[in-house]
Amino acid sequence: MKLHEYQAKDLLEATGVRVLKGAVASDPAGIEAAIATLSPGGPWVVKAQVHAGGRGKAGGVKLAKTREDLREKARAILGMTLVSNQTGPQGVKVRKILLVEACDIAHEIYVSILMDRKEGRPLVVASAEGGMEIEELAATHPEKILKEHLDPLAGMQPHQARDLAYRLAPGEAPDSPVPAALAELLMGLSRAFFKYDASLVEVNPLIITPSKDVIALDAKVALEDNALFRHPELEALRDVAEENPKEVKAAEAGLNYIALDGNIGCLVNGAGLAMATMDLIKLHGGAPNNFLDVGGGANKDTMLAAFKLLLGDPQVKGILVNIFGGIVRCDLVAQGVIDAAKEVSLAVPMVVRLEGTNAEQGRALLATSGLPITPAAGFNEATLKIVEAVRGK
Amino acid sequence: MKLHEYQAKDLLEATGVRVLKGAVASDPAGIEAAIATLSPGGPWVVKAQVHAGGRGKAGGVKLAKTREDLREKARAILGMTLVSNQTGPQGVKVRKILLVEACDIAHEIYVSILMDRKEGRPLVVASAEGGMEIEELAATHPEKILKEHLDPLAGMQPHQARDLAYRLAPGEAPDSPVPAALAELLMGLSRAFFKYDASLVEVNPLIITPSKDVIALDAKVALEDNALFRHPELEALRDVAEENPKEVKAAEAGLNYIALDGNIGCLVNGAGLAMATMDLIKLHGGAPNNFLDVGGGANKDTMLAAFKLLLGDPQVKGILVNIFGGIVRCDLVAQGVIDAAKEVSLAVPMVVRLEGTNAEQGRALLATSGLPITPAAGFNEATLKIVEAVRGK
Amino acid sequence: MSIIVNRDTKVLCQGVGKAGSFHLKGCKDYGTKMVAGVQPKKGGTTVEGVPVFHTVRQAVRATGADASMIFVPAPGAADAVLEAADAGIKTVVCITEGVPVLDMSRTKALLKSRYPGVRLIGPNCPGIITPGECKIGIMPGYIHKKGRVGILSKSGTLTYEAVHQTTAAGLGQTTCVGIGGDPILGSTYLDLLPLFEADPETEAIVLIGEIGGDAEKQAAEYWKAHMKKPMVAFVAGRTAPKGKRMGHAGAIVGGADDTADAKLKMLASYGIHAVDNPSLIGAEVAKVLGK
Amino acid sequence: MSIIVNRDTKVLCQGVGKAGSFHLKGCKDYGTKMVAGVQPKKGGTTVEGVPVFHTVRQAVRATGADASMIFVPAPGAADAVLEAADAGIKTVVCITEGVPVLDMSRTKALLKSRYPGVRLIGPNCPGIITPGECKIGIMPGYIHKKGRVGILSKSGTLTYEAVHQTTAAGLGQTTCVGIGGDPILGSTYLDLLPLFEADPETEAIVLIGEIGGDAEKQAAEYWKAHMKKPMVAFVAGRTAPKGKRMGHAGAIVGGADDTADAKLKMLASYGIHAVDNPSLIGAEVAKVLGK
Repeated sequence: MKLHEYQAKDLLEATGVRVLKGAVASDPAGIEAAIATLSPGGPWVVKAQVHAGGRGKAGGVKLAKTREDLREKARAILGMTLVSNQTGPQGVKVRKILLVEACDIAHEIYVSILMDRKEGRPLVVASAEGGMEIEELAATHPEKILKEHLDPLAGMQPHQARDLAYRLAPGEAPDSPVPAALAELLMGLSRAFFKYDASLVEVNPLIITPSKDVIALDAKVALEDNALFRHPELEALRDVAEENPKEVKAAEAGLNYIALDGNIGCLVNGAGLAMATMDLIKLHGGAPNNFLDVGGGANKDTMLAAFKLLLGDPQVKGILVNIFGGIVRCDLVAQGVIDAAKEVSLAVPMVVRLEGTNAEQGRALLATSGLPITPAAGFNEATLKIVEAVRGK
Repeated sequence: MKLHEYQAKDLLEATGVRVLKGAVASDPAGIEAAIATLSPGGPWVVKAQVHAGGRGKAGGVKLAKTREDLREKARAILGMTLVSNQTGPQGVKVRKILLVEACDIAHEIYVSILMDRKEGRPLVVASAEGGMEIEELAATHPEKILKEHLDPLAGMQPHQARDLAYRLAPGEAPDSPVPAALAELLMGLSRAFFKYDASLVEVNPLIITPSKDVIALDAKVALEDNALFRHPELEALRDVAEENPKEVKAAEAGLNYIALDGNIGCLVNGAGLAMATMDLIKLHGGAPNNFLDVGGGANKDTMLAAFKLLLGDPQVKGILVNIFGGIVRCDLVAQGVIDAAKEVSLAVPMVVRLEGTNAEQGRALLATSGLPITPAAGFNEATLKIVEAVRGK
Repeated sequence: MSIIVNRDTKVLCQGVGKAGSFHLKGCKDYGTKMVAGVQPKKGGTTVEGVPVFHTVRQAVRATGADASMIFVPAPGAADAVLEAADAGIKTVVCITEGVPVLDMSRTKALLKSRYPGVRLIGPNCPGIITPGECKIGIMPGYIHKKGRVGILSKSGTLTYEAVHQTTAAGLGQTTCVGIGGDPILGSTYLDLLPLFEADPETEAIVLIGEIGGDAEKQAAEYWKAHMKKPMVAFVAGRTAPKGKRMGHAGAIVGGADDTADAKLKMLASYGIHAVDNPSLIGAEVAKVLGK
Repeated sequence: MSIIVNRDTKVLCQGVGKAGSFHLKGCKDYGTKMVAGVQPKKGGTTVEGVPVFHTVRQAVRATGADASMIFVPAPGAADAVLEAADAGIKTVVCITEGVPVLDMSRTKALLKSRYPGVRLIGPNCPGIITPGECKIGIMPGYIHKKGRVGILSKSGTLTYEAVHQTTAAGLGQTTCVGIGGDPILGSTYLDLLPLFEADPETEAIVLIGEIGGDAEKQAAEYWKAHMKKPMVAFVAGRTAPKGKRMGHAGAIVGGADDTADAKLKMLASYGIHAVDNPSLIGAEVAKVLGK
């Protein structure tokens, strides 16, 4: 679950990370209220609150030097359609903005904590050269990226924080307060990572001001969905407006669904088989409309919800059902397909491949259903048939 | 640092342990106020709040069935001198009492958590046969003692708590709420052990009531002195009235001192050498008055404080100073001895043994000081001389 | 021969709620020695003819179980793994999906430091099966056939495809292990490849990967350096967009090298038989084995 | 010969405040290769002619130090141990007293799981010395003499007694290790006895124990089972009352077997030369070695 910058800052502040919180606005009245809470002397920064990254280059972050300037820029950004390299060409609408006092910057640092799956331990990734995109830096100057693993039971140790701090702020005078403050901030990031079951905690830039303050100027936090049961209070931070509406709808129906750009709707059991089905469609020249794993509990209700989702999408020109019955019985799946297809009135070609437990019975049911369903014996044949059926549509 | 039962219960309650807190009183008015907070229907229990154990057999715990009975017993116990197998023959004065509602008991369990120094990990020691003294049970029925180590980084795991719970309450029906409640209570004890840096958390008895409630009926918590810096708020729980006044005085002067029964005052640097000096005194037929380690920073002030402490004790009939100068310079120690001896007027024989760094100079200083100090060249000789000097006194 | 489990493996099932007892029965019907169920508050009862205990320790003491199949819901799954390890179980198969990543990170650290002899498979996996001998998991037993191929996979139903295809090709399987689709797994390809290499009956290995992580690259490097048996591989997720989680918690495209295409190319470059059509896995193995 | 430290050991000192720099100088003056000091905010300065670094990693990179002497105050001492281990230091000697027991419990667990090759001595110990070669600690160097006896002790000044006595007896020492007086120690008798047994120049071992714990019993069992060299032992605390902590955090009489008398009897029963007079340690060793 992704969070907005202002939400992330709230969470980080609670674990001892120094942030500039500012004020959030989601409508013109909110802008006025927010401005009233800020210090009267500028400059200030207006920051679009969207889940997609790359908002700076996309015009979602602006500096304002006067109150009037601030008001204008806030109004301009709020409601704009922001198109960045992470939003796709359609962009995203800015529904919330953060107004915050600007800050003089002497030095910018990059820090993130995420899970290193290879080692099975959390990993701090950091660079003394913050502000820029870390992927770019990693590609061009890998030696400038610091990596430090954390023990999952013990968390970040003070010596790790100290060591990172001295490496991330190497030019400080011996008596500078910066390394100690930076180490404490890093400890706070680590506490946040563990406390909230985060999948990502990222601060870019983490800044040192000319007056030697150490501040998390931006903040990105993503929470692990699987651990949200431990943090029911964080569920309220979910902003469904930022998510794909089809995916939100699918999630409400308990479906594991990801929207894609193609025209072949896919309905598969199992994530790996679902991906392989999409891959095979593409291999045969088609384009999958979606990833959809109906899981091990495929029944009439799931089928119905899945069909409604796929058929409600004008992009879908054909549907491929690919079920390898293990626990799932194919005859029950077939019945689910038949019942659902009757209820939603099937207007596009549908290919169904059933394999595994009770596949014969399932195929027989479909064959005698009178529905315009094309059966397929194998995985390959099924994808070929559906690609053929939607070709030119 | 030992805590009283009522303090321990406050701490345990905060980590989710179910306790019966009752009300504390330290004077007659307090007794009335405490009674007013209790439920009107008895019975109740009056419990002496002293750091020494064995108070039940010593008459420090009484059941009262009527209000008048409660008042009488509270008044009788408050102020009494309680003599148990842990107080010594002089006993301890009861300065505080706890008044608490009595509870029907179906089953009594013993549980404690302490550090297993051999394994370097915390250890749960428990028995389904609580209420009695655990040392006795351990001696007579070792098979009835359960032991479960805890990982110091991960703490008690739920499965450990479940396993212990089923073993400690074996007779419960399958749907009984007791094992789950007991497991949760055990988790709470573990949280307390780690949260407060306890050296001991002990509940005896932990009870199951006829109505299947699981309650820590008594509670003992000792905190690790070395970790109190992490818990400044717990320092307020210290009850110096319960400690040996000489030891309190010594601690205030920064001395590492333990009062004993003999008549030879010992002043030594280093804990091991201090113990060995006491041992050697005893081996030669004498009786040490104290353990006193002046540590590596033995200087005039320490010496003065130490001499004052020893000479202020009418039991002390002679003093042995045994210093092995390593970091400590013997000439400085000798000067400290001389200065201190002059200030406090030495009225009992004193033997001084100096060895190690600058020992020659130190001995010379003492020899020319004019003070009635008997020098000794070796460890053995020194103890022989002081034992001889106090013999018959 | 086989790896990890065989006809002598004595299995208990942790979590005998609806799913747990259903699959306990499935494994038992397949012929697996299912000796116990474990669930607090159900001790003393029986499920599918198998005695149930409150704790794994009790179950192990009473039955001598040496493997466990875990269906405990996600919040308690990591604890169930540790309970099994602590009770002396040597092979722990965690079927549960949705286990928090930090739980697994901590559990792996504890397994490593306290229970180094324990092999955890999963979580979020279909389990492990040695055809005709022992099935611990949710896979449909009947598609398997005792034979010559070892199968190692991150995916569930896609594994069934590979099994189905190798059975249809008349090859059969020695042992099939679904290692699971989570970011942190109890056993990785690297942990299991040496076992297949050492197993005299395994003649070829099928490796089924996914986008996400670099486990496939590690496997390829290991294969190149230490293995002689041929390997056929497929990697799912060529069409997966960057940054989207494809069902499995671990199936998410990371950096530039982390696409399915890049992984397939990488595998091929090591000399592994990488197929881009998942319906041709069985045929490729048959070809490789000269059948 | 010697154990653990010798003339080639390169030592850094963590914590160069008043005590740290005083003893850094003491060790340097003794002839120890003191190569660095470590203290945040003091990097770039020098102490007693030795360069100081902010972190142990920096110090190790610059100087190649392979041992550390820790004077960091108790609240940060455990972290300092882990910092040294993490930076690749193999011998960590923690002089600091008053380290919380839970800190040590956690630190030992982390050392075992993450840094198994690291040897920690202490905390709350005088340190380790190989006479004439390397002194890491606070012991008075001049009382030591290169020789034939290995000394292993929970106590500080009592160790000096044993050293003094063996030096006076003309025996000298190979290496003397103060393992410390805390309940949880980085190295126990058991960890070090095998090193003395293997050291060709060590002819006899002096073991100085204390009330508290059963480390002496473990040592006796190990000695009986695995060692050929004679051992002379003393246990302090015969006069210690039950339940009172005698200066050292670990020196507290526990159960019935935990008195000094009981320990001395136990040691003697194993065939160890247990003396009840601490002034006769040197004489006993001389007798045992037939001198």
